[in-house]
Amino acid sequence: MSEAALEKLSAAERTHAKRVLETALLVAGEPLPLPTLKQLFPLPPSAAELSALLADIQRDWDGRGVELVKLASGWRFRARLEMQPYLDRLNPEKPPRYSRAVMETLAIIAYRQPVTRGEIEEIRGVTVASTIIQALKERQWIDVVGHKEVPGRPELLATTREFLDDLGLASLTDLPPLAELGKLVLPEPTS
Amino acid sequence: MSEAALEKLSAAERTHAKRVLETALLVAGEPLPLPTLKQLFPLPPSAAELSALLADIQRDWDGRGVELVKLASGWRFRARLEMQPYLDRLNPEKPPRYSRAVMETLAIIAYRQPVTRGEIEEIRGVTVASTIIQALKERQWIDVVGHKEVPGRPELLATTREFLDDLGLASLTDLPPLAELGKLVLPEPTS
Amino acid sequence: MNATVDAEVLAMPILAHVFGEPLSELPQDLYIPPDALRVLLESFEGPLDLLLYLIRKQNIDILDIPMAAVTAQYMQYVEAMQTSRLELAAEYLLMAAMLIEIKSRLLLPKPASQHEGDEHDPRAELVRRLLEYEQIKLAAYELDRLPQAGRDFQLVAVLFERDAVVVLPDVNPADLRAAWHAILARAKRRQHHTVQLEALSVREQMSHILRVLSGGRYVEFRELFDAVRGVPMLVVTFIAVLELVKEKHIMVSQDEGFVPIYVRLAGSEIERVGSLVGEGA
Repeated sequence: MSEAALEKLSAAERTHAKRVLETALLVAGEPLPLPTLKQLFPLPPSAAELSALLADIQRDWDGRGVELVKLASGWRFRARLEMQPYLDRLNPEKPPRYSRAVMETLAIIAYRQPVTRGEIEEIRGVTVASTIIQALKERQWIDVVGHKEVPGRPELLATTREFLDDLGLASLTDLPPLAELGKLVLPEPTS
Repeated sequence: MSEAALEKLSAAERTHAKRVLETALLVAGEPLPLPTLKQLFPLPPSAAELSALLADIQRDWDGRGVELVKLASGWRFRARLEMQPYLDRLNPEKPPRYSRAVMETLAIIAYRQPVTRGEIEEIRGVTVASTIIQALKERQWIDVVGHKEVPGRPELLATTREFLDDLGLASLTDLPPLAELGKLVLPEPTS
Repeated sequence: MNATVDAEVLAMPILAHVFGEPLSELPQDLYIPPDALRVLLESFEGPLDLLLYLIRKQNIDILDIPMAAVTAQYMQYVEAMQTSRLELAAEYLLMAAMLIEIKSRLLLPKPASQHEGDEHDPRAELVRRLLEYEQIKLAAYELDRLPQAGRDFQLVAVLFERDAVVVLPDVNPADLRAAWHAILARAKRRQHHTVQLEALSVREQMSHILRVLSGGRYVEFRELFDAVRGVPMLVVTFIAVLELVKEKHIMVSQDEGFVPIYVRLAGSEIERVGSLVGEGA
C-alpha cells in the first residue's frame, strides 16, 4: 500500500486509472484478480501501483454503504454488513441458513481438505447424505479435486474459491481457528 | 429536484439516507422505482425528499465511470458508455476493423495535429466524410482543440488521451516514427 | 440410513438454536416424554453428538469418562429412540455397542505380565473421536457465524450494457503506421511521379473504371484496385479515381463511418431502380 508507488503517476493519470478500476469492479459481478485488473489498461500499471490505487479507492469508500474488499479470487465491491437490515426490507425472504449437518460437513471439508466422504462420516459418526454433498457442490462451495487411491477411488472433496469469496475470506488461513483439542467448551446454552 | 425538500432533513439524516439509497441501488441488479426505494426506510422520506436525495447522489457520481440514471422502470446505476473500451478489455471480442478512410484520417490527425479537415483532405487527396470525423469524435479519440484563424475558422483536430490509452501509447512520441516510414514506404517505382 | 435427519438440509433451525432453546427444554432426568424425544432426535447430529451432550451436561471431564454411568444413560436414550424412530437407531446402536465394549474391557483384569508401560486406555479412541467431533462442531458453529454473501451482505451489481453497444473496431499503432504509410506513398507518387504515371496509364485506368461503373452500378471502392497488378497500378488506379472525381465523372460516397466506400457514375442516382443505361459505355 506504498504511496511511493503512485508517485510516478500524475494526478490526472491517477484519477483516470482509479475511475477505470472502480467502474470495472462495480460492474464485474465477480471478484477481479490483479492480472485481470491490469488488462483494463493498455499500459498496465505495476502491481505496486495497482495495489496503491486499490487501497486509495478503498479509502474513498470509507464511511459509505459499500466497501471494496480483497477476497480469495480478487477484489470486489460489496455492501457493508450494517446495510443488511435496510436491504432486507426490500427482500424479506432471506436465504435460509444451512442445517448443522450441512455446516458440520462443510467444516470438515474446509478444515480437513482434501477429504473423502468416508472420512467425513468417520468424524461425524453418521452417514453423510448425498443431498448434503450435492447441495454444497451446487452452491459451488466444494468440488472434487481428485480421487483417493483406495478401493472405490472415492472423491476427494475440497472447498472452492467461491466458498472463500462468499464468506468474505481471502484464504483458508482466514478461517476461524480450530479450537485446541482438550480445551473444548461448548457455547453456553441460553438457559 | 427541489433542494427545499431536503431542508426538513438534518445533515446527518441526509447523509444516512443517501448512503442507504446508494447501497440499495448498487446492489439491486435491477431498476428500483421510488415506491421500492421508500421501503428501505422505516420512516420513509416523502417523494420530493427522495427525488432530491437521488439527484444529490447523481451529482456525487459526476465525472465517475458509473452514473445513476432514471429509467422507465426506476433508478439504477450503470457504467457510462465511455467506459466500454476499458471494460471490453476484460472480455475481449473480435472487434471489427476501420475502413481505410477512417484509418488514414486518424493517422493524419495523429501525426499532423492540430490539423483542419481541409488539410486532411489535402493530404489524402480526397474529401473526408463528416461521418468519419464524427465517428472518431464519438469514440473520443479526437477532439477539437481550437479553430484555425482562416476564413471559416475551421476546427483544429487533435488526438485525445483515450486515443493513446486505446493504442497502448504513453505519448505521441511513441507513435511509430515518421523517419522510419521512409524505409517502409513502397519500393521506388524506378525499380 | 440417517437420511431423514440429513435430508433436512435446508429446513433445520438455525445453529444457535441447537445450543439454545431446543436443548434447554429437554428434561433433566432420564425419562424422555415422546414429544421431547422428537426434539431430541432433531437436535442431535448422531451418536457422538448425543454422547457429547450427555458428557457436557453432567460436566464430566471428557478425559475421564465414567463409562458405566454414561453408557447407562446413553442406552436409555437409544431405547426411547427405538420406540419411535427406529430408522435412526442403527448408528446409535453401534455407538452403544462400542460403549459396552469399552466398559467391559475396563472391567477385565489387565494382563499384568506384559506391556507394563503400555497403559492403553480403551476409552482413548472414543475420547479422540469425541474431541475431534466437538472441534468440528464448534468450527461449524463459527463458520456459520461468518457473514455470508447473499445472506448477511449483498454484492454490488452495476449494469454494464455491453450488448446494447456496438463493438468498436480496434486499432493498433501498426495499423496507423500502415495507413500513414499508404498516404505517404500516395503523396509521394502524386508529387514526384504523377506526370510520368499519368502519361503511362492514368487515362487508361480512368477509362477502365468508367467501364466498370457503367450501368449505374455501385462498386465498392476497394474493388477498383487490383493488388495483383502491383503497386504502381494501385497508385495509378487511385490517381485515376481522384482524377475522375475532380472531373466530376464519378461520385465517391460513404453512408456513414465504418461502412464501405462506394463509387458510382456521377448523375446516375436517378437510375438506381433499374438499368436504363445499356451495357457497355
